[in-house]
Amino acid sequence: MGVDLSVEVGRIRMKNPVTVGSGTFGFGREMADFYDLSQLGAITVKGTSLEPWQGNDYPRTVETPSGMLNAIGLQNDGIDSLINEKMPFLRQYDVPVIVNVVGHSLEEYIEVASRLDKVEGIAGLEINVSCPNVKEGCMVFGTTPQGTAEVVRGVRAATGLTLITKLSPNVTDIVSIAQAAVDAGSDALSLINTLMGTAIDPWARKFRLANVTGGLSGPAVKPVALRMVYEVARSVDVPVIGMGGIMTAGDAIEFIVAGASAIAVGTANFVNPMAAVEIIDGIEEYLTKMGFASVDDIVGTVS
Amino acid sequence: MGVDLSVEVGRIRMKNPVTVGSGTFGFGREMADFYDLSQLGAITVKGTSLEPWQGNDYPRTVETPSGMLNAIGLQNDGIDSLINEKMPFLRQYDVPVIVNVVGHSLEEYIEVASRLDKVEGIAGLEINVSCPNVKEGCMVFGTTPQGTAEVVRGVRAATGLTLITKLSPNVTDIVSIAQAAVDAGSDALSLINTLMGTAIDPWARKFRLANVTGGLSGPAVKPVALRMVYEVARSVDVPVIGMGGIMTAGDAIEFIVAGASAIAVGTANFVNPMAAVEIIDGIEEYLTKMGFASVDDIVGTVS
Amino acid sequence: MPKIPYSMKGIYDCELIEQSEVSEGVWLARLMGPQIARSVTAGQFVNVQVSKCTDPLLRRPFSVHAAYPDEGAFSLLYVVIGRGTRLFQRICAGEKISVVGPLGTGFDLGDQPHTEHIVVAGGCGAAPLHFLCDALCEKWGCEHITVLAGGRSKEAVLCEDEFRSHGVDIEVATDDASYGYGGFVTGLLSEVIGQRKGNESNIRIYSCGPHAMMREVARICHESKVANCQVSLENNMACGIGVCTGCVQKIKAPHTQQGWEYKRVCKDGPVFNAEDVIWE
Amino acid sequence: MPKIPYSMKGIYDCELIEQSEVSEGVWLARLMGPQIARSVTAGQFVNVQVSKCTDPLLRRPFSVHAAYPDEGAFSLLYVVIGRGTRLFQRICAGEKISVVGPLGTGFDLGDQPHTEHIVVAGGCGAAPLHFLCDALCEKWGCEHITVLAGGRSKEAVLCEDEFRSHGVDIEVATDDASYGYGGFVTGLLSEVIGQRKGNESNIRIYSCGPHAMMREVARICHESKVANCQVSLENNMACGIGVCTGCVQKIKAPHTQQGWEYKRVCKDGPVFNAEDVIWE
Ligand SMILES: Cc1cc2nc3c(=O)[nH]c(=O)nc-3n(C[C@H](O)[C@H](O)[C@H](O)COP(=O)(O)OP(=O)(O)OC[C@H]3O[C@@H](n4cnc5c(N)ncnc54)[C@H](O)[C@@H]3O)c2cc1C
Ligand SMILES: Cc1cc2nc3c(=O)[nH]c(=O)nc-3n(C[C@H](O)[C@H](O)[C@H](O)COP(=O)(O)OP(=O)(O)OC[C@H]3O[C@@H](n4cnc5c(N)ncnc54)[C@H](O)[C@@H]3O)c2cc1C
Ligand SMILES: Cc1cc2nc3c(=O)[nH]c(=O)nc-3n(C[C@H](O)[C@H](O)[C@H](O)COP(=O)(O)O)c2cc1C
Ligand SMILES: Cc1cc2nc3c(=O)[nH]c(=O)nc-3n(C[C@H](O)[C@H](O)[C@H](O)COP(=O)(O)O)c2cc1C
Ligand code: FES
Ligand code: FES
Repeated sequence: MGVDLSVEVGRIRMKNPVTVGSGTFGFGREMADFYDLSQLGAITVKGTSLEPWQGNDYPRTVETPSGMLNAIGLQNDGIDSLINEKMPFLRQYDVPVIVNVVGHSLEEYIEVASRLDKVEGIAGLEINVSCPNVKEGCMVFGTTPQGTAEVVRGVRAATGLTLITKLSPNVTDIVSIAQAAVDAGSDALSLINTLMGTAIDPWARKFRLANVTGGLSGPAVKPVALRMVYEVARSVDVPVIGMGGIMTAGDAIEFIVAGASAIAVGTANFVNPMAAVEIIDGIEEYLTKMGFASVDDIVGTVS
Repeated sequence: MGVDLSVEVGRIRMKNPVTVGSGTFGFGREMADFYDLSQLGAITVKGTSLEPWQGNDYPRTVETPSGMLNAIGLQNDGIDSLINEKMPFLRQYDVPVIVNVVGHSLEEYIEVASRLDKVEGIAGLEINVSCPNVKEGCMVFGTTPQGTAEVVRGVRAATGLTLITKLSPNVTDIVSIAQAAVDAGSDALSLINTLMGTAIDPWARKFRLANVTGGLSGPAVKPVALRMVYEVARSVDVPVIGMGGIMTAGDAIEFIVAGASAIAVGTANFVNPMAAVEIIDGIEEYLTKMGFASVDDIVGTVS
Repeated sequence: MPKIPYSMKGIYDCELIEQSEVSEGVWLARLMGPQIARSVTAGQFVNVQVSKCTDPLLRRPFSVHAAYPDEGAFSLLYVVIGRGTRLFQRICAGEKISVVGPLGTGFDLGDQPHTEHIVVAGGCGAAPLHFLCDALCEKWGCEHITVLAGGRSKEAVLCEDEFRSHGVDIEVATDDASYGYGGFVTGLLSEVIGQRKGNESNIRIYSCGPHAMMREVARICHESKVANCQVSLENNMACGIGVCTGCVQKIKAPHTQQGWEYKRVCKDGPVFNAEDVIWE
Repeated sequence: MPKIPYSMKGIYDCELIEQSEVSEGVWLARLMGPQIARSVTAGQFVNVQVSKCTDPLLRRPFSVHAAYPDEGAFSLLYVVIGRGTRLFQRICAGEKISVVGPLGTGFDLGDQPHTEHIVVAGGCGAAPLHFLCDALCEKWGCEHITVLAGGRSKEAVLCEDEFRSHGVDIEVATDDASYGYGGFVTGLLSEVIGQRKGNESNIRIYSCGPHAMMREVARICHESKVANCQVSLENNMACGIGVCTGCVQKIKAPHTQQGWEYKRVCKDGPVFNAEDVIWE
């Protein structure tokens, strides 16, 4: 009778394996016009820093074949606004909130983490050491095992919340970085963040993004994301949240059987604001049709 | 009167900046049914090894959003067949031939290079240290500056031909690898090879490629390729051959203004066998319309 | 049927009921979408899926050109300029299209009777302003409205007949002087404001068109101290619903350190007070 | 008009002149393409661009179902199974499609008169075999040809009437026994060969259909020692023109160390001698 969609990521109990990609869902308010946010397995909010960040100059986005580049530069109102304005709104919903944490320095990561530690409604922190669009901090940490471990260790000491480390795909060996994050105390991993790319207007001979480079997301990156999720999931023994180009339930299943315990819907929210809930329904339908009792039954079963 | 399309890559004089991606053009014979191969700036033939390689099991290709994965595994008839059967055919055309060289070991690379050194019609060697689809050699070299330098140095000593090192995009810092290749004696660089990815059939829960992973190519990878070409071209002072998702003359111009002295048409040959010649015409048209006298006038002029 | 006052923002499969070329390369699409037709306000837009494949991936934003709440229909007026609009144009009447809307913050029609409303349209900026005239006429009566419509040439001036049939005053400017006032529509605007010397504080201006045009409109309004000037801006949009912060515009914000902040064109706009915009 | 003997392989913009559903989910497309129509041989295929966007990126291969050299037209018979064929189906008569062809190595019709030709079709494997029957009839006379056509049910047996109208003998097999022989078409084949005991060395067999069916056809042919058995294979194709080596099949090659080599289905095939194929 009915399939069990629930999964656990660290101590976060998700009623289904679907969350959203940080930065593709704001802080939930705008999406609440489209559906009841309690339907989601978890909500991962936009990257949040200690002070407000104004982000990069525009143009900030450009469409590419089956994908898009963004160079938002982590515009956000800072942690005070998160705590005082965004969280009260999100607490209206019965859904765990994961906060994506960014910083220019190790100290900033730690300070944000410790201030979020006891905020009601926050279930976990996603440490973003993989954003390609800011000059200092961030991806600089995420491209080496040492840098990643340093941030994770610092944040780990500052919070009891479930820690998820978000990995950059712009690396030679993602498995060694994943392993370093786990060894340093990460309860789970999420991947992939965007691939660094650019686009040029050939007639104007100008970059299409004010920031020159940006992060590639959407269906175009799915094969790369899926490969990395597969490699990482079989090498570490913590849950993996898979993302990168997921548009449909079929895409989500690909990530789950590749080893992801949960998945995130990112760019798809832009194309179809109902994507996440349609994917939840589609996963349930798939499990029912295929005669599986739960999501856990298929995690990592690809052959 | 008329624009100057010619470019130089090392000592290879190309009548226009368009060559083809190794492995997407065979050894030219099949393409000769579609147009006169002498129209091309150069022909880069399939990866060639000392002994014949049978390649990977099938399925070997799968379509992905705006791209494809391949895991051919460098099936080729070996160097003897290249010298005795393929080169006589190619010598009928007035076009420089670049041979893509692969090996399981440093010794194999060197042996292939030294045997090709004096073969008539061969203008250059493209050292493939970036193929993601064979277990030994190849990409193992290409993911570190040291490994790359080792192969380039070895091959450099064995041949007087123009050496082009083909770089892998599956790395954290492509510039350091590019620099190592140049320091070791590479006359030029070509990039990008394919991005490692995979695809799964969610219903069968099986990988779609017999080899599990494959190399992603096509328009999907263009933003990543363009970013890397830009980064590399501004950091090294040898010519760069840019490739990755080029389908149209507009795409080619993007690579050229990003810093590529020449470009290669790869996957586009599959979709439109006339792509390369249409792109040559399109580049000429662009230069004429924009009032530039030569290709060199626009190389690296993006701002 | 009365307009439904609350937002009916959603994602709808709308049947295309008309697709016609109103001028070279300019198309009018009419779609069935009762929720949108009955709740959209002037200056709001919709986000249209032009392809069912992943390339092109993103939706395309278009301002609503007219709403027919009784029929449950609305129309878009669009110029074919690239791949997305070309695909849009190929969709035939009878087919269904996925539309997200209504989106954004539209025009503020003011709350003072006896105000003079001047509407400044450039090229396909006419689309939202056509809807605006409908709304202004309904609220304040058409006699208080003047439309200034500009274009490169006579053919590029859109919706002239439609504006006229509303019963609003309309004056046309063409860059090539092929029709009406010879020169930019902003030149015409200066003249028109000049004619109303002393009455500027009673004038409200609404504008949509090329960026440079709106910047000039803003400058003129600022200098002549009209009561209010609103502009409808554009920017590359990824989501259109306010979640990606991709479509931002620098907007004055005295409370911040640098004096401005990035606001989202898709959510906080597309309509902004011209005085608040940092023009670049 | 005589067939042009040399290859006219190229890339052509072909007008679609007919697009009709011949059975549920099975479509017949007729295209104008004189160079293809006049040079294609039975068993060859064409590579069709179903989308003008980059998704789906690759062309789709379809066997030629009939050639009309006088008209300069050819037809394809295809089953709508995924995204590409769905897009193909939506292209309307009057539109132009980019087609690469003719491609591949087709059937060898033999050089001995008085041979018996048995054609074994499964599902949409009927497409190239329909063309083959045309060619066999022309070369050897229709009276020497027997078609065995299989399908899951009566509806899944394609081209039956067309085969009949050629004047060739046709027997039908359905898995669900709803029509004709009850069981797989390979069972029917065994029976038909059984009836010709002693005459096997005079029989040529041509087959196209699901992989498992062709493997069984090959096994039966091998055991009953028919003179010749050809099968038309499929594989994922990226280029269709022989340059990517993506579409390979293991083919016996006594001169190699391991006894086989990878041959390209698109260039060295799609038709192979069944005896040469390494069945897996
Ligand atoms: C709020 C808003 C309302 C609009 N209303 C109308 C309207 O009523 N009528 C009309 O003709 N056009 C309108 N536009 C512009 C319209 O969205 C673009 O013309 C359209 O997106 C071009 O798409 P394309 O694929 O044909 O062009 P391409 O140039 O191929 O598009 C490439 C990318 O650039 C984006 N883009 C291109 N031009 C613009 C632009 N001017 N503004 C924003 N993004 C752009 C596209 O969305 C796409 O992501 C509006 C734009 C915005 C932001
Ligand atoms: C030489 C040759 C001749 C063919 N002739 C015919 C014919 O006459 N009539 C007909 O109905 N079908 C024929 N096919 C099969 C036809 O090409 C596929 O049905 C079609 O490509 C499916 O595309 P899709 O996008 O609808 O399906 P999808 O499953 O969405 O396609 C996904 C990918 O898989 C490939 N693919 C899927 N099925 C096949 C298949 N069976 N063989 C090869 N590649 C496949 C597609 O080309 C595409 O790259 C032939 C195939 C080959 C290789
Ligand atoms: C506009 C945009 C903004 C993003 N902002 C963030 C962010 O703030 N923090 C983060 O970790 N990832 C961010 N990402 C990355 C996504 O969360 C996700 O990892 C990536 O887009 C791949 O998934 P997708 O292809 O489904 O979008 C952003 C992506 C996009 C497109
Ligand atoms: C089917 C296939 C086979 C390839 N074989 C080779 C090869 O033998 N040697 C090599 O260096 N690159 C090989 N490549 C990589 C291409 O040369 C090129 O670097 C890559 O595909 C990116 O360009 P594209 O997107 O234009 O195809 C191959 C690519 C494809 C798609
Ligand atoms: S387009 Fe995403 S916030 Fe405006
Ligand atoms: S499909 Fe490329 S060689 Fe056959």
